[in-house]
Amino acid sequence: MDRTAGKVMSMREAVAAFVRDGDTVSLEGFTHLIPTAAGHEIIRQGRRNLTVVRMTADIVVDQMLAAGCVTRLVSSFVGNSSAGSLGELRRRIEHADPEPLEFEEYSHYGMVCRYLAGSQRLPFYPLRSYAGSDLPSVNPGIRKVASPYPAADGSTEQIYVVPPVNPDVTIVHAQRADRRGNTQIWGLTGIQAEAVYAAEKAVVVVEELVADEVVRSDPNRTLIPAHAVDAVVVCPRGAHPSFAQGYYDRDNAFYRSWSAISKDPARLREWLEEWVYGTAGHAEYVAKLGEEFWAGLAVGEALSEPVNYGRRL
Amino acid sequence: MDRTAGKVMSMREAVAAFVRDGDTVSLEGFTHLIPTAAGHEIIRQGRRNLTVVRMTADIVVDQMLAAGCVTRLVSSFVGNSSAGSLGELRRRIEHADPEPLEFEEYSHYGMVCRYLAGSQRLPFYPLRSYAGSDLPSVNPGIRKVASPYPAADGSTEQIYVVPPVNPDVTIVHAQRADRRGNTQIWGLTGIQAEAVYAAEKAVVVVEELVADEVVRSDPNRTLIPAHAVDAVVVCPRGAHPSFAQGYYDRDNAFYRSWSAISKDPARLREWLEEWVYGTAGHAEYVAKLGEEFWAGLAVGEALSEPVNYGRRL
Amino acid sequence: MNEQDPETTRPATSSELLSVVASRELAGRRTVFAGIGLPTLAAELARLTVARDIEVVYESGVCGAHPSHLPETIADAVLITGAEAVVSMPTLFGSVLQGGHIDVGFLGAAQIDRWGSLNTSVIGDWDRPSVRLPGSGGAVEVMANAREVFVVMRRHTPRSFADALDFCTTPGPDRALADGIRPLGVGVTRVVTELGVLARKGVGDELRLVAVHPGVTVEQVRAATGWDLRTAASVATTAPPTPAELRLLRDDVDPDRVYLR
Amino acid sequence: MNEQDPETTRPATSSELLSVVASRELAGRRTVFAGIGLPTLAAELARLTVARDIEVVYESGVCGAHPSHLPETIADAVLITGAEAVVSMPTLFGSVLQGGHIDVGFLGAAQIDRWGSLNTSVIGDWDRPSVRLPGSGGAVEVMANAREVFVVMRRHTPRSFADALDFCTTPGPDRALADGIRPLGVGVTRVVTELGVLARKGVGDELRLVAVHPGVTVEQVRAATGWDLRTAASVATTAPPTPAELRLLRDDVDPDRVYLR
Repeated sequence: MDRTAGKVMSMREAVAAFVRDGDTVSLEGFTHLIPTAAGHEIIRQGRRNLTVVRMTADIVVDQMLAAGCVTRLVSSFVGNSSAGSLGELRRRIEHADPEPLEFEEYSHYGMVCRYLAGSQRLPFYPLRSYAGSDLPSVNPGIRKVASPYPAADGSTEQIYVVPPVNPDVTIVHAQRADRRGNTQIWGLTGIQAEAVYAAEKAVVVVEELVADEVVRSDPNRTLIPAHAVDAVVVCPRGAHPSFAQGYYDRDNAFYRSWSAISKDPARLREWLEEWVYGTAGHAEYVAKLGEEFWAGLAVGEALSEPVNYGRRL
Repeated sequence: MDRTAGKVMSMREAVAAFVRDGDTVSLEGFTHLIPTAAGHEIIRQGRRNLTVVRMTADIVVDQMLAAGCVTRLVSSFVGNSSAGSLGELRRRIEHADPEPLEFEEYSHYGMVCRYLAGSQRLPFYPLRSYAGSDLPSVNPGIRKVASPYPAADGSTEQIYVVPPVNPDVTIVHAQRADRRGNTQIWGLTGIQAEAVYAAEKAVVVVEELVADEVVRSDPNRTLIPAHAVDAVVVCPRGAHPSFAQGYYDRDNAFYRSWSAISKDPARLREWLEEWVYGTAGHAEYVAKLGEEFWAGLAVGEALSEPVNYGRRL
Repeated sequence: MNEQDPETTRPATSSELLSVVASRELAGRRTVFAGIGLPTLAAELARLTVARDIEVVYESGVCGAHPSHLPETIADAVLITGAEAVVSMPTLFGSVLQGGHIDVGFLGAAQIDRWGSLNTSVIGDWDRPSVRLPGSGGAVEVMANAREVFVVMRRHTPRSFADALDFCTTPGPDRALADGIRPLGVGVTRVVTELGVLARKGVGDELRLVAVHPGVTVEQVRAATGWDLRTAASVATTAPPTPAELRLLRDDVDPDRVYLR
Repeated sequence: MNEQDPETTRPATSSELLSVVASRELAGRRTVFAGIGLPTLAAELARLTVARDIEVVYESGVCGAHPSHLPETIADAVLITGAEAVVSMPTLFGSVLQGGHIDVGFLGAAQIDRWGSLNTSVIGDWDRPSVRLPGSGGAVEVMANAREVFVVMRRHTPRSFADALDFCTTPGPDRALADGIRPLGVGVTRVVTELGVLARKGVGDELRLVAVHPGVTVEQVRAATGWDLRTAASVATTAPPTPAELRLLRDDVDPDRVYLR
């Protein structure tokens, strides 16, 4: 069986093949490597009734909400980083405007543990969070288990647990992959590997498709091995307005502008029309931003010192 | 507070300071980077009544057993890799000769999960192993927990769990660290990071102490951050007869010879006299093996391609 | 900029005062879990003054940050390049934080109560809130696992220092114990506000006023607090930022005045 | 060495036959979890014949191995250099194996029973065994989580093909179900021995003889088995290694005859 057959595809093909109406879709990337271009393609293709799972529900989630793709959100932080509010999300939750949003609220480590349970095919994952919190009272997914090992004082110890999450599809952005899907990420690596392993299907969007030899020169850098990946999409600058370590910096100005854009539904609609519906795909979005713009996000060089893996003589 | 103060020390100092009679000592390294030199120094300093925790109890454990350091062993594989038997271990278990050995038997993932629970301060860790095995009948540490989430068919799902292990001290070998203890490992990374995090104290033995800048040029390679490390010992070739990826190869001939050496208690005693008690430390052991010997284990170059971490312009 | 520059001789702003006061509290600590904003300023200033080799840990996975520029987020690229270690989220939350390696965690909140429990989820009812806030992030975990927690609050009002939280996102240890679970740390020990400093020793203890900033009275602070705020036997007056502290903060830590608004 | 070399024209040894037979079973598989020894030979030969792009995974953490030399251990340095991925032990056992990504796992054993349960712990009583064996390693996990398991046994004797195991280290799914837990895979589906091939479909099914090697009779295999071995409706005779298979095995896979003893 050829493990490379048909894995490399366009974003349009990948979203068409792997994201269906009603799916549970995980989009991960903790500030770094946010799969924005994939979110935009989901909007273009008009997916509906999605459950979106994302630790830090930020701009791309607000955009997907505004485009009417999402009925349910599972998250541990719903805010525009440290730069302001998510207008559409707040309207949906505070006023059910234009419709309610089902919201499942966790803490960050609760989400991490849900992905760990999902990736390891466990029925639950224990964590030392939530004792005394109101979160379990609004989230029936957060439960308690008694340890079968007595505590030091002989008592029975209780610990909170969270259930696994197994998305229908996980989409992550990464710096590079080979044609088989061996994916290398550096800088902040977040929860991407676990989110991929937890999913039925996984799409990896990369800045660069590289030769097998590049990946194989540093196998420890491969955080997502080929066997976990169903599609590889080459999409340079697909993480904008977030950043890709060593490729381009974060567009902080856009983050700061989002509060005002998203506060006004008409303005948000215009933004989607111009930048998502009005572009055929991410290459057009990138071109529309212009070379001068991208020059402003360019980064210099800080190369890792190579290590020797050795070769038998 | 100066995080570097006094962390870099000799093997003699580190073992004297951090390994006490009666301690639970974890020595990890899965075939790769086995902390042999540390085991030898524990033998030289005559530690007694140790509980040794090691997934693959192999030659260094057989040597520590023969030297009378160990009363209890916690392991998931007690064999000389694929190269033969451990004579002393078999005498201890099969014939209580010269004295019994308490033995706690797990599977590999059972041990991994014990370290995960230990490092994450969890009362237990669930895993999909042991159903139908005789291991729980001889190991009361392996228990069951009921999931608080009903299975798909509405039934209550049972899952096996293992308890945390929290060694008094964990000793691991690594390729390099900086003076603060930020430790970089490549090639097989095994369970070293979790074993360190699970321990009260941690000693990292390295092939090389490197400048802060070397470590900081590739922060993703730091698998054990400074805050988890109490001592850094520089001990080149301290993993022999195992290997250090990119530094020296495995001494397969020695592995093959160990069956015959360890089968005969007198011969095993002679080996310890000559190579452990008869050497003041690992530098002498290395010198005694000779330059020609080490040339036979030399490896060639296979450098990782550098990645760009980027620099703000 | 040099010492003669008017920038470095004008009096401290409220942000500067908060940053300086928080930075001093880091003396003698080995690890600090810093959030973005004033906690970042405090941690970076401490690295230049009272805690020169402190390991600054960020929720994003950075351990031992040595940023070339002041980070704008907890995941800023400048925190990664040149860091001592960058770890995955399971390692950061599981081994580093839950494993017990953080001496001091910094948190902020929309509301805090006298026991140091925090609300960052909603104003109003959770089901249909009047304001939806970001939620926990990692705050639940920082509170449960850091040895102690410092809170920095720009605004000191009866609504933010609440007699009863609208929602308890992040419980202090007193609430955790009532739920039958003992957390690792003692919860909030210091709250630095625009008016002064509140302190709390640990389980069973409530926040008390221990210092007021220059020009602020005890009564002002009590009036701005939503519960009957106790005061320490003797309430100190905060020592104002020294010229050296201000110079470092303004010239080296945040020369672009990203947070020093 | 070339085709005329006597090395490549002499008949297959037992090790070679076992390796070739096992390699053929890998046709169409995407991932194989290989142990050291004959499973390594089988996996590497399959990469040159029936499963050219199969991902070979090793217990040590190597995924997609492309070794320059035949590995002497599952952690041999030559497996790491040039591999597609090298992952930590928690990832290997947790996400890769328990996560359900292994199509075929290879295992060996001192004893196997008719249901494909294995003993690698002790001969005799566990408390004071006559022979202490290495134990599980990752065998418990491979059996519970790989879609199916192939077993290679050099020795086919009534003691090793046991009516009752001295100790069940690694249970097949029938035993797991009796303990109330359903494993992911179907357990052992193929056992390749020096005498022939036994097969089993899944839960509730016991191992049956499906093929004998050239020159071996059904009765010989039954006599060498510790239980009343059932046979398939028609027992095939193993197709002997082709010259091409033997040439690849001898010249390319194991030229130093590390395992081809």
